[in-house]
Amino acid sequence: MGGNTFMDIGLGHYLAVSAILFALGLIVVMTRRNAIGILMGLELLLNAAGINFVAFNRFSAPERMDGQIFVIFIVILAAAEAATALALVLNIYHQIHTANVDEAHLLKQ
Amino acid sequence: MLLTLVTFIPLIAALVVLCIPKEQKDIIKWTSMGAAVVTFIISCQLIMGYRSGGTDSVAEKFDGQIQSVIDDNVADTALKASFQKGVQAIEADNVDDAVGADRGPVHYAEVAGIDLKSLDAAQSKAWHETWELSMAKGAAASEHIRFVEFGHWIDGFNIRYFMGGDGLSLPLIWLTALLSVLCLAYSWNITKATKAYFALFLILETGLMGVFLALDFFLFYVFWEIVLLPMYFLIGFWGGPRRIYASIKFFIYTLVGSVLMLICMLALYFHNGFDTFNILTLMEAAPGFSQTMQMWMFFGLFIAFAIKVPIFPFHTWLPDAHVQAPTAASVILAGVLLKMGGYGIFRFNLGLCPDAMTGAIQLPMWLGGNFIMFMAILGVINIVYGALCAMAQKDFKSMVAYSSISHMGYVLLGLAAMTDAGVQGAVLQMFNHGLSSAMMFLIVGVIYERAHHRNLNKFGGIGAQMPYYTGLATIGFFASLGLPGLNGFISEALVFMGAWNSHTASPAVGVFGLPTWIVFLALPGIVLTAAYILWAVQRVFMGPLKSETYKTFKDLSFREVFVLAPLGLLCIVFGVWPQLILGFMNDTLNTLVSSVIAVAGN
Amino acid sequence: MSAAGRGREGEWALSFHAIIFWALAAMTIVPAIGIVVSKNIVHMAFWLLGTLLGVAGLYLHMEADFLGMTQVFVYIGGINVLLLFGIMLTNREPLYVRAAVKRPAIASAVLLGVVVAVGLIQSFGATEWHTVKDAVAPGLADASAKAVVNGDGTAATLGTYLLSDYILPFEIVSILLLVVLVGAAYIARRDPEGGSA
Amino acid sequence: MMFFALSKQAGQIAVTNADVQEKFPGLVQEITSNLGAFLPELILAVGVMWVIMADLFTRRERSRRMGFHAFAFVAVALVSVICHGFSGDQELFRGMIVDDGFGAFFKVLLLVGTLICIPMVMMTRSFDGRRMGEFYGLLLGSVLGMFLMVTAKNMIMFFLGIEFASYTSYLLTGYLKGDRRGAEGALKYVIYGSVASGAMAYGLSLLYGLTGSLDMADVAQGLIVSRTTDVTVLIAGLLCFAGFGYKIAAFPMHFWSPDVYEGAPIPFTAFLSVISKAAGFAVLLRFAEGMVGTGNWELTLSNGDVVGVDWPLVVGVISALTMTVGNFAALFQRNLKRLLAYSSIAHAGYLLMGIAALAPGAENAIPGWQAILFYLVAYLFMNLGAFLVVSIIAEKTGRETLDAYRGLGSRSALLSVALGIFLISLIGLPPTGGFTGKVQLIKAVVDDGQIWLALVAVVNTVVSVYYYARIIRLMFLEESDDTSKVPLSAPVSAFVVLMIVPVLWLGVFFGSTVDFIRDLTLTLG
Repeated sequence: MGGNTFMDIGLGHYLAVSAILFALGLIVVMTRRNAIGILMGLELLLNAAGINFVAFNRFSAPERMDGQIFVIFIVILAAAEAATALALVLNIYHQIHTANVDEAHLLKQ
Repeated sequence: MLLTLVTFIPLIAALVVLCIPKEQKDIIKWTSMGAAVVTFIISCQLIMGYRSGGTDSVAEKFDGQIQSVIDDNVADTALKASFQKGVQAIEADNVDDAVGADRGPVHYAEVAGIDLKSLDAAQSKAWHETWELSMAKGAAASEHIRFVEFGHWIDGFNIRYFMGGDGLSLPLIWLTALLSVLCLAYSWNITKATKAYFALFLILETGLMGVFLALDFFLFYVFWEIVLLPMYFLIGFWGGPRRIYASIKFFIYTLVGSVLMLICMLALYFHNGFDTFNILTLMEAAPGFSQTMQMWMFFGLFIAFAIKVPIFPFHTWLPDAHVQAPTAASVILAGVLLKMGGYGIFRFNLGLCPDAMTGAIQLPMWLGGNFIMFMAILGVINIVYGALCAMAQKDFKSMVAYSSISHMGYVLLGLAAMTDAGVQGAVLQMFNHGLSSAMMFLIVGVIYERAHHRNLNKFGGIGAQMPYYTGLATIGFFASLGLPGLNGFISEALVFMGAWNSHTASPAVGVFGLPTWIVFLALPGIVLTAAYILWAVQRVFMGPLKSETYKTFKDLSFREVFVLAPLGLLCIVFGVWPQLILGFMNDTLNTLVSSVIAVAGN
Repeated sequence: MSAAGRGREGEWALSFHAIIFWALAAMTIVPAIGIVVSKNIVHMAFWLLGTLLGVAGLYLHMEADFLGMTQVFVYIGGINVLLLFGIMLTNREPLYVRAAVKRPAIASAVLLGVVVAVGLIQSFGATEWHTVKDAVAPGLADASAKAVVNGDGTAATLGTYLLSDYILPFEIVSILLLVVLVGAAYIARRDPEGGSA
Repeated sequence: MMFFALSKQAGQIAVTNADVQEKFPGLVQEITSNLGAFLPELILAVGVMWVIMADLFTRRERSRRMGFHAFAFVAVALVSVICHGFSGDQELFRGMIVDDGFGAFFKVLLLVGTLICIPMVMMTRSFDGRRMGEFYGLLLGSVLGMFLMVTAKNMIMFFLGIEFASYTSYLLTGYLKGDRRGAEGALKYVIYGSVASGAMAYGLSLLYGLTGSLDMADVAQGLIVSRTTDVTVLIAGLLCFAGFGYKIAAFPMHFWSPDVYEGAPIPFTAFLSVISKAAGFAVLLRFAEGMVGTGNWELTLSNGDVVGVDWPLVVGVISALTMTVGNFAALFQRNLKRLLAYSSIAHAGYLLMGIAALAPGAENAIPGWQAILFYLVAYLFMNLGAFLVVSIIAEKTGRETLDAYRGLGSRSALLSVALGIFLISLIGLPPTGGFTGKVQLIKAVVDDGQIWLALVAVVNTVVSVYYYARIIRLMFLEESDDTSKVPLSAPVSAFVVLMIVPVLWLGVFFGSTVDFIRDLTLTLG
């Protein structure tokens, strides 16, 4: 293969995308104070992991489809997680009318 | 069986006491007293039995144990013979005082031609136990350990129920039993939570007995920690106004020491793959420990025990604890708890770090250059600093507390001398201090109960008002001062003789000898002690009555005489006839010293 | 079909393949940056939509067609909509995401993000992965490529996996969904016993 | 093209049983035969559905009776685990989970803990008048998830088990809907927990890429064989640790636990601090052992260079930080629940020492994981015992602050002595299980040559004395204005006594437990 980084799309490229996505997810998680905003950052993290799994499945271990199976479970679990988190967000919203994590400061005293 | 009884009778009594309804105060007190008296009687029996008992019976006990271990686990006759061969090899080395060589189980397996890998689990456990017991047997014979009790406890970690008494521990056992009886008698008028008080006191006694008798390091540690909690509660609940601060300080200081000890214990367990907590076995193997190992071991154990003794600069918990503790707790604290530290230094630092005790391990100059100097300097600081502090106190009880610090310095100095006289003096000093300091604290307690203050400057003229009290108190004070004819004199004199001779006696056998100037540095301690004690006697007993209220003071009650008189009597008896107790300890201590010297000779 | 382009007219297929990848990568990352910089939470949700679509495209690009569709249906149709519901239910005030953290904190987060991204890419580049295949040519061992080439799609193969090797997680996840949804419904329900009790 | 393929497959998406049978002959029989070893999980799964369904047919006032149902299911599951025994050594469901002594041990631990927590829930008045079907459904579901955690062999099962246990825990934390602290704790828990699991998913993906497999045995093998560069292995390990560390509340993933512990209902706080933590340690142990192979911490290259990450040091540092942070934070707490939360962070730190000493240096030494298992048993009883007393006091006085304990010694001898024993055990003093457990952990690190870590643990123990002893001091040494006796019913007293017995038993006769743990089989990933 040639050494053309722009043309020879391989594992490294997908990993780079996932790494950037992961980093962006981390930034969102760290800068947002709104619970739903943080959840969005989380979705970025999970998608980064998903890209990794599929890319590794295709380039590193293509004999089986383990990586893709993992992604299916990640997606299902993400759905359950979103449902859980939203239920708890609604729960707190009923009481103090905010979804901002830092305004829920009763515990910090 | 005697040792188990002497240790656990108080605990059982404590459990019984807990089951008695708390309104039945008399029953509680008499049950506790009964248990303490029984314990004391058994401890007397131990003392008498020790002098008449032969060494052979212990050897037979070990032999029987070894035989049964082999018989139970090894069926194959050839293997059995190899085991026996191993036992013989170990014993031969024990008699020869072979040192330095590898004395681990693996080495002897090679000697006896046992292939450790071919043994099954039970057999290799049996071999380990055989090795452990054979090694212990050597130490038990030479240290004159008697009344050995051996049982299995946690086999997974080779933790045994292993108890025994020797010339070092049995006097302290007797002292503990005696002081327990006296303290319980003194505590007769405790009204606050009587049941809990007596139960805790009995648990404390069990812990103390166990500490002095345990020959398994793990067992020792467990008892050591058991002592901690009852004392914490005794100070914290029944103490003076600042009791909570004092009790927490006592608790935390002591715990720091004991966790350090825990690490040393575990390190010892793993050293060379010995995998044993048996103190005697470790003592037999100790000459083979590397110097680095011994150095760290010495530091760790020394700090652990130094906190308990207490040795400068770890002493600050003691005045607080003493001043706040109720009188009986002070008595036990000064009389016995401090001796736990001294006992630990003798049993572990001396027994397990022989190279440190010969001065062979180099230390930085600011630490004295070697461990002997290190200990001697700390001892001198204790003696002089403790005496100076005592002199500065206005509070009667804190004066006595600081005098304890001063007196325990002699123990360290005597040990550092590493001569027969010095070491005997040191142990005797522990015993004597147990008597005299107990007496002093009781004396303070008696006057405090009447005057409700302890300010030395406010007393005066008590002598005429309370003649019996004054008479007994004077004995205690003078014993503490070291007046010839009373017990304190003998031990201090022995310590000084030992330290003085150290530079001539020790180098001949390869042990570092103390320079004479150390003795000169310590001598002011005697003068200072005389000064603060005489000054205190003068301020309390002489002169005119300082307050009208003192006129109402009654002389000693029968109960107080019962508590103080035996102590006074013993101070005189051991002052006149020190051989009574010295003859008892000589063999053990001389062997301890000579076994260390044997290392130096190698 | 990009994989089929191997060998025949390699140049063209290669560049086509690459162009699609770069387009999808941009489609993934640019909206993700949008999420980071956006001040309005509704905007964030729509930016997220873009990222999710981009990831779905990347899945398809890697011949994971079933996953791509799952991503579209579940993530975009389900989770993202759920998040929007959440936003609508909990934001009566203007829909701004307060940047409650102080500016230095944001700066350090961004800095950390850059460090993480660069560090990850660096170390990934230096890593010897399991058995790295040719970029463009997965070869016949590739289960999913095979499925796609045969015209079956990956769904059937994945289904077989789920009902054989992965039957346990497959069954467990159904219990999980049951329990979690029942619990979530309980928590979210505003009934007399909860609320202002 | 792809889209063509997709449209075509729409018609074929159904996979029939016959298809499976054809492609995997004997699969049905294989899976059926595995069900025997899977019985406890099945019982729990049935229990989950039973309590939810049965609650629908129960009047609200009687809903608390669901506790008996849940208790019965857990008890039956416990019996079935014990009947199955601890000598299993096989893979189940095509390598998804394993059936081994290690797993069975943890199952027993989890079930016993749950058996203790359920009566605590039933004693708690703040649950009165609520629907409890969902609560017990979530609780049993959480235990089921932890079962999968402790037996997982495939990374999918790791992930699924952790997520299952986590989601149910989030919901249970916020179960008291009217309680604002609970709602906030739950929100923090779910938000940061999800982030941690997202990071873990990323870490797992890297492991998959490094080794090409999801099976832990292959992963372990692959890491040793492929000798990959250190940095990615380190990154993968740390990311996975983010997930596990969150579960066990290890530094720096501990920040959630005080808020969550304080916000959750007390019985569930107890559940989280002990049972959830135990499951987390099971995963961490399996993962740590699996990831590096048995004791193979360093990878030796063919030219003799030793490369690799010094995992013992990494874990050791985390352990030291965790215990230090937990202890120092606990010093300043006035709410006992919060104090116990911080102290449980510290205990996670002590337990991590065992992970740092996983590869023992000397012969005959107990490996770190055995020390961890023992400590977890002791910790189960002492911490649940402490929470039991806290819960009783909170029920009787309505307070969780330290003030409620002033003079307790004279108000209830049993409760104060019991709490005293639990606290002494938590400090690690003989003759209690906490002491023997801590000795084993310290022994493991000393044996491994990490004396510094042992010293840190020792210093921490001393620090912890200060705040534990403060409670003891308040109870016994100080007097309160309120001298009314705390009334205790006979069953509650018996319950408290029942918790003291194992704590003391483990302190004096711990040999049999140690031997039992030593004989456990660990089918490694």
